[in-house]
Amino acid sequence: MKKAIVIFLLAVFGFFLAVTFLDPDFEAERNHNGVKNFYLDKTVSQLKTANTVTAIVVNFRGFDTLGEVTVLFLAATALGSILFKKRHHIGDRTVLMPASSIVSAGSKLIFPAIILLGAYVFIHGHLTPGGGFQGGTIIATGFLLMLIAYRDFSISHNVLSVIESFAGIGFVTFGLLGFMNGGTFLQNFMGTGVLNDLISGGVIPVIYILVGFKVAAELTGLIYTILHEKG
Amino acid sequence: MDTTELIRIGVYGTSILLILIGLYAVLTKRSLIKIIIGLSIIDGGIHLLLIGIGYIKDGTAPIFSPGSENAVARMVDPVPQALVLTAIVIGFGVTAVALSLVIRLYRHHNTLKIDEIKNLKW
Amino acid sequence: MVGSPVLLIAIPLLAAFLIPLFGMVWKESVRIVPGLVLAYLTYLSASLYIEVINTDTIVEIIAGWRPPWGINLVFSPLTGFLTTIMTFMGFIVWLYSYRFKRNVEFEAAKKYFIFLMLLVAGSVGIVITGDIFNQFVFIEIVGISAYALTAFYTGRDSAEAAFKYLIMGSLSASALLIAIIIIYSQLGTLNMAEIAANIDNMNPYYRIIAMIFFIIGIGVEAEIFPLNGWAPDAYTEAPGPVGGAFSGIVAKAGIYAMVRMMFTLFDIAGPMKILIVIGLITLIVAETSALRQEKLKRMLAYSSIGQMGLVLVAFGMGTKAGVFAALFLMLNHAITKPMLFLSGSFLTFNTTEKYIKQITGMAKKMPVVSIIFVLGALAITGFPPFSGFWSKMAFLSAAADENLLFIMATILIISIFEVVYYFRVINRLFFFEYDDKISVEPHKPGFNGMIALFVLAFIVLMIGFYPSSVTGFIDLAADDLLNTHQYIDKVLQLGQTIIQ
Amino acid sequence: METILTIFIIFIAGATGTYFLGKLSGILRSVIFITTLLVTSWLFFTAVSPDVIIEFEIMGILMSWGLTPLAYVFAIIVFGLAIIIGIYAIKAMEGQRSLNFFFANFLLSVMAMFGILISNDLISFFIFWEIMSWSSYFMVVLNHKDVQRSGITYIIFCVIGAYAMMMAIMIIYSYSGSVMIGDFISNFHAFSLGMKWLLPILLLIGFASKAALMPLHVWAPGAYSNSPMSYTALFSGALSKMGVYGMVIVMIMIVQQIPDGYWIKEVIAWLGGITSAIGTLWAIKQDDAKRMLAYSSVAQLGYIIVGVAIGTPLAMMSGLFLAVMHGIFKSTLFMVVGAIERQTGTSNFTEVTGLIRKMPWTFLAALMSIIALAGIPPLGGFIGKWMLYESLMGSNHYLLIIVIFFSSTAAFLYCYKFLFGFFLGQEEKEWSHVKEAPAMMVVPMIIMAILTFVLGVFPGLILKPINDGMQFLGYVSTDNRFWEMSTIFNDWGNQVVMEPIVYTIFAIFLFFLIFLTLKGYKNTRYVTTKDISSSGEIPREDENLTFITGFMQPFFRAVAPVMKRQIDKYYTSFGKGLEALFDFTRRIYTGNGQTYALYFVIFVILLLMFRDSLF
Repeated sequence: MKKAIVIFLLAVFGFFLAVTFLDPDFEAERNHNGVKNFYLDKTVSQLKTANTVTAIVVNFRGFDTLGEVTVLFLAATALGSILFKKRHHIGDRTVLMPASSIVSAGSKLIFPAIILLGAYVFIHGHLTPGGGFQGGTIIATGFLLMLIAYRDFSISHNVLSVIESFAGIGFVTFGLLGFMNGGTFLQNFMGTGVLNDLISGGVIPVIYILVGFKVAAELTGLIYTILHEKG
Repeated sequence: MDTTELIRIGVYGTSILLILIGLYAVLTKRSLIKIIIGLSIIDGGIHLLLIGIGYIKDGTAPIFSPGSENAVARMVDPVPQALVLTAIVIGFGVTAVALSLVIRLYRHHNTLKIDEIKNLKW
Repeated sequence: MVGSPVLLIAIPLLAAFLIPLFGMVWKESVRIVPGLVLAYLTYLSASLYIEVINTDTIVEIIAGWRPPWGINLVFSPLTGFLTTIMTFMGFIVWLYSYRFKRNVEFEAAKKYFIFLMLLVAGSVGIVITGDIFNQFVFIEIVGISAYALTAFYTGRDSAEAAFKYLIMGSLSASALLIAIIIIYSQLGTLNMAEIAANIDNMNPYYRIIAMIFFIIGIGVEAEIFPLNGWAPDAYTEAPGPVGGAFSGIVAKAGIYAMVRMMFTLFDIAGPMKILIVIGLITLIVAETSALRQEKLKRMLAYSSIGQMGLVLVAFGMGTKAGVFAALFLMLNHAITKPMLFLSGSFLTFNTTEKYIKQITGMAKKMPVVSIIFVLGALAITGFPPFSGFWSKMAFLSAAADENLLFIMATILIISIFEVVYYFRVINRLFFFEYDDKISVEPHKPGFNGMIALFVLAFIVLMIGFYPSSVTGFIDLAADDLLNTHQYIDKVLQLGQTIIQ
Repeated sequence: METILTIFIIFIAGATGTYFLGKLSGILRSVIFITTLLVTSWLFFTAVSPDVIIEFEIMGILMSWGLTPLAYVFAIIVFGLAIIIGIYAIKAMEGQRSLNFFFANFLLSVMAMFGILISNDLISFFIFWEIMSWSSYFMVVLNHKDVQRSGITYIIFCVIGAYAMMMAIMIIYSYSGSVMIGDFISNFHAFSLGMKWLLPILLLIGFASKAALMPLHVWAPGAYSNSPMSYTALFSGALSKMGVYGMVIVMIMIVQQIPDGYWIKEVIAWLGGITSAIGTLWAIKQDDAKRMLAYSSVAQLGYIIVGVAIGTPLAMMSGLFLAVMHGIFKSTLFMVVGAIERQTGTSNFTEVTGLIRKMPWTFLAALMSIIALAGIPPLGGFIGKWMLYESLMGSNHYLLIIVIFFSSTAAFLYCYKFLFGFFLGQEEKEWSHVKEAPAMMVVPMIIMAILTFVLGVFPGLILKPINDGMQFLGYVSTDNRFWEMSTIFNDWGNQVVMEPIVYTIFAIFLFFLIFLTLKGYKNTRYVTTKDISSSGEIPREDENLTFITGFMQPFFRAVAPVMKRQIDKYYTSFGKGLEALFDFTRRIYTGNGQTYALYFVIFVILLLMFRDSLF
C-alpha cells in the first residue's frame, strides 16, 4: 500500500521533473553570454591557468572551495565527535578477513606509486584535469589499501590533525595575504607566469596543493576512524 | 531527432531516473543504510543534471592545451563542472556523517529499521 | 574602516583550523579561542553595521573579480542587522557554555566549540553572501555543524534526532541544487544581483519551478510546516545552549535566505500568498502541538517553530510595515527564545528526559533562573511591558493596514494557546510545591551562565521599556530589504571602481 | 517633573524596594509598602489635576497621559481602596508565603490601574491593562490553590479580552492613524459600517471579560476565591471596575454613534441583568464565603453594567454610584472573610457559627456592608438601587426591572446566610478560642463600614465627582438636580430628603441595640447545635443540623432548571475537546524520519500542482 502511494507520488514528481528538464525550452532559453565566456577568457589572459575548472574552483569561486574544505573538515570532526569514545575504548580494526599475501606484498609495492600519482595530480591541478580534491582522494585510497592489507599499519591521529590544520590555515592565510596585498580576499597576488608552465597561475597551484594535503589527510582520517569502529 | 537532443534526453532522463530511484529508496526502504544509499543516488542524479546543463554540441573540455588557446567557442561551460566538484565533496561529507550516525544508532537501538527508531515523537 | 565583512567568515574558519593545534599545546585554549573569535566577530559586525548605517552599503568582492563573475559579500543595513544579532547571540551562547564538559572531556569540548563557532560563521555566511551557490555551501556548513551538535550527547536518543535532521537536510540540499541548476541554466549566472536584474527575462514557468525548489530547499532550515519534523527532535536532543543557538541563529539565517529569495531574487511585489499560507499553517500546527507537550525543550521548540511561522506571515504581507514587524519579531525571538532555552536548560539540568513536571516548584530552589524564564515567557507571549509586545503590536498593525482581519483573528486565537502552555509551565515552576519525588535536584547555575542570562534579560527589558532604541535600525533594515533596485545597483555597479 | 510621572516612579521604586529590601526585614517591607501607597495617594489627591497632559512618542505613535474627570471617579476608588486594603493587608498577610512578591505585586496592580485611568491613548491603556492582567494573575495563583484550573481559566479570559481589545486598537490605529481615545471617538463616524459594529463589540469583549459579564464571567469565582483575601478586596473592589470604566466610554461615546446601536445597549443591559440574576442564584448556593462573595461580585457588577448600558443620565449615574459603593462594601466583606479565615482557619459557613461575641467589630463591619449590599436604607447601596430602578422605569425597561428586582430580592437570602452563618446562631465549643482580629485589620474594615454610612447619608460627596465625569462624557448637567448633598431626586418630581429617613432608621437601630443589650443580661441558656428536638428523632453525630445546611432547599428546587445549565461546563468541555483534538493532530509528527521525507515529497508535489494559485 505504502509502496503504491510512493510510486504514485514519484510518478507525479517525475512527470513534473520531465516536463521541466526534457522540454526543449529548457535549453533554448539558456543565456550563453553569462559568466562562462568571461571565465574562459580571463583564465588564459590573466590567470595564465590552463585548466579553467581549476581557475574557477580556486580563484573565481575560491570562496566556495574554502567553504567546501570547511565542510570536509567539519565532517571529519563530526565523525570523531559522533563516534567519540574514551581513549581506552578504541577497538581493533574491523576487517572481515586477513589479507592474502598477494595483497599485502602487492600493496606495499603499489603504495608509493599511488602516493606519487596523487601528488602528481594535485601538483598539476592547474594544467591538467585534476587537482587537489582528486589527488587527495587518490592518496587516501593508497592509505586505505595499506590499512586493509596490514592489520598493524597505523597512522598517528595527531599527525593527520596537524597536516589538516596546517593545510587549512595555509588556505586561509593565502586568502588573507591576498586581502593584504591586493585588497580582496583570495586575490591572486603572485606573478602568474607563462601559460602551461608548471609554475604559473600565481597562488592557484599553491592553494590547490594545500587542498590536496588537506583532503588526503581528512579522508585518511575518516577511513581510519570508521575502520576502528566496532559495530 | 539529432544527436544533441538524444544526448540531452539521455543525460537528463537518466538523472531524473536516478533522482526518482533515490527517492524511492528513501521513502520505502526500511534499512538506514539503504536510505543513505538512496540519498547518495539522488545526489548522483543531481550532479549528472548539473553537468548536463553545461554541455554544448561537440564541446571539448575547458582546458587550454598548448596550441588551442582560441578554442573557447567549442569549450563546454566550466562553471557546472566547478560546482559539481563542490557539490560532490559536500555530498561526501554528509554521507560520512550519516554513516557515523548509523553506527551510533545501531549501537543504541541494535537495529537498523527506521520505523523502529522513533523514541522521539509528538 | 575597522575591517572587512570577509573577516566575518575568514577569521572563524582560520580559528577552526587553529584550535586543534592550540589544543595540543594548551587545553584551555579550545574554550577561550572560540570566545575570543565570537567576541571579535560581534565587535567587527557591530562596528561595520554602524559604519554601514552612517555611510553606505559595503559590497565586498572576493578574489578580485567584480560581482557578476566573482563571489561578493553584501553588508547592508539588513544583513548587518542580522549579522550583529547572530554574532552576538553566538557570543552569548559561548558565554553560557564556557564551562561545558569542563574537567571531563577535552576532546568533546574541543569539537563542541568548533561546531558552535562554525555554526555561527555559516549562518553569518548565509546572510552576507551575494551568490546563491555560495549560500548553498554555507547552508551545508551550518547543516553539518548542526547535525554534529544535535548528535552530541552519546547517551541519549540524539543520534536519532540528528539522523532525521540529516535526511531532511540532504533532501533539501538536493532541492536547493535543483533550483540553482534551473537558474544557472536559464540565466547563466549565480550572482544574486545579476539574477535579480535579469529575472524578467526568465521563462515564467522555470521561474516558478525554481522558486518552488528554493522554498523547499531553504524551508528545512527555516522550519516551515511539513519540513520541520526534525526540528522538535533536534532542539530537544541537542545540548541546551545549542537549542538556543538553533532558534536564535540558524532559523534566522533560514528565514533570511527564504525572504531574500522571495523579495530580491524573484522580486515579487505585493503580498505573497505562499508565505502567508505556509506561515499560518506552520504557526497553527506548531502552537497546537505545543499545547499538550510534556517535555520542556520540545515545547520550546514548537513555540520557536510557531514564531518562525509568524515571521513568515509578516514577511508575506510584503509591505513596509509587514517587513518591519517581521524583522522586529525576528529580533525579539532571537533574544527571547535563547533566553528561554538557556534558563530552561538550567532548570532541567539534572534530567535527561526534560519533562515539564520535573521542574515542579523549582522556583524555590533557583529563583533567579526561574524569574528569567518567566520574563522570557511573558516576553514571547507578548505581554507588555516586555519586548514581545511591541513586535506583536507592529505585526497586528501591519496586518490591519492590509485589512487582513482574518489573519489577525487567527493569530490572536493561536496566541491564546501560547499563553496557556507557557503559563502552565510558570505555574508549575512557581506555584506548586517542590516535591522530591517528581522534581529533580536543582543545579547550581554557573557564573558565566548567569551573566549570559542577565544580559539577555536586560535586552528584553530595554526593548520592552524603550522600543525606540531598536526600531530605527529595524526601519533601515526593512527599507533595505524592500529596495531591490538599490541592491542590484549597489552590487553590479561596483565594478567601475575596480580595475580588472 | 510632572506629578503623574513622579507617581509612576514612586510606584516602581516602591515595588522594587518592597521586593528586594523586603528580604532583609518584614518591618522594612511594610514601611516601604505603606509609604509608597500613602505618598502616591497624597500626591494624587493633592497635586494631580485633570488638565495636565503629558505627551510622548514611542515607535512613531503619539501617546498621551492625563486624567479625565471620569477617570477621576475611578481613581478615587482605586487609591482609596488601595490605602485601606494596604493597611489591612500588612497584618492579614502576616505569616503567609511569598510576602515580598505579594506586596510588590500589589503595588504593581495599583500602578497599572492608575495607569489605565490616566491613559488618553489606547496603546498605553492596553499596556497598563496587560500589566494589570498579569500582576493580578500572579495573585490568583499565589496561594498555590487550584493553580492549573482557576489560574489558567483566569489568564485565558484575560487574554481573550486583551486580544479582542488589541485587535480593535490596531484596526483603529491603521484606519485613523491615531490611537488617542478622543480622536477615535470623534472620528468614529468615519469608519465603515462593518467596522462600526466590529470595533465596539471587540472593545466590549475586552472590557466585559474584566467586568465578568455573563458569558465571560467564568473565571471570576475561582479567581476571587483563590487569591489572598487582602487582594481579592482590591480585585473585586477596584480591578473589576476597570472593565466598567472602559464600558462606560464605549457605551456612551461610541455605541451611540452606530445606527441601530441601541441594540448593543439592549443586549449588554440584558446580559447585565441575567448576570446579576444567575450570579445571585449561584451565590445563594455556595457554602464557602469566598465563593459566595465572588458570585455576589459577579451579580453586583451585573447591576452596574445594566446602569451603564441603559445610558440615560440617571442610569449612568446610578451605575457609577453603584460602582463606588460596590467597591467599598464588597472590599469590606472580603476583608471580613479574610479576617475570619485568619482567626478560624476556614471560610465555610457550615463550620463556623456564632462569632458575634468573639468578633464584634468584624460583625459590625459585615453588618453594615451587608445592609449596603442588600440596598436597605440608609446606607449607600439603597441610593444606587433607587436610582437604578427609577432610571429603568424612566426608560421603559419593565422586564429588566423584574429581573433586577428578582435578583436583588434573592440577594437577601445570601446576605442573611452570610450574616447568620458566621456570626449568629449558637456558639460552639470548637470556636471558643477565636479572638477578634488585630486592630490593624479591624480599623480599615470599620472605616469602610463608616464610609458606606456616610455615603448613604451624603451621596452628594461622591455624586459630585460623578457629575463632573458625566459632564465630560457629554451629559449636560441640569441645575444640579441629581447631586445635591444628601438629597436625591426622582422623575416624578419629588425630592427625597435623606436626612429624616436616615435619622429615623438610625433611631430604630439604636433602640434595637439597647433592647438587645438589655436582653443580653438575662440568663440565657446556650446549647450546642446538635441539642435540638427534632420530632422525636435523635440526630446522629455526623448530621450537621446547622440552619445553614440545606438552606433554602425549596427555593433551589424551584430554580433548578436554570441552575442546571452551568456555562462553565460548556467552556470546560470545549477546552477539553480542543486539547483532545490537538493531542490528535500533533501525531502528525510521527517520529519516523521516513514519514518526514514523505511529507517533503508531498509538499513539493502540492506546491508544483498548485503553483498557479499560490504564486
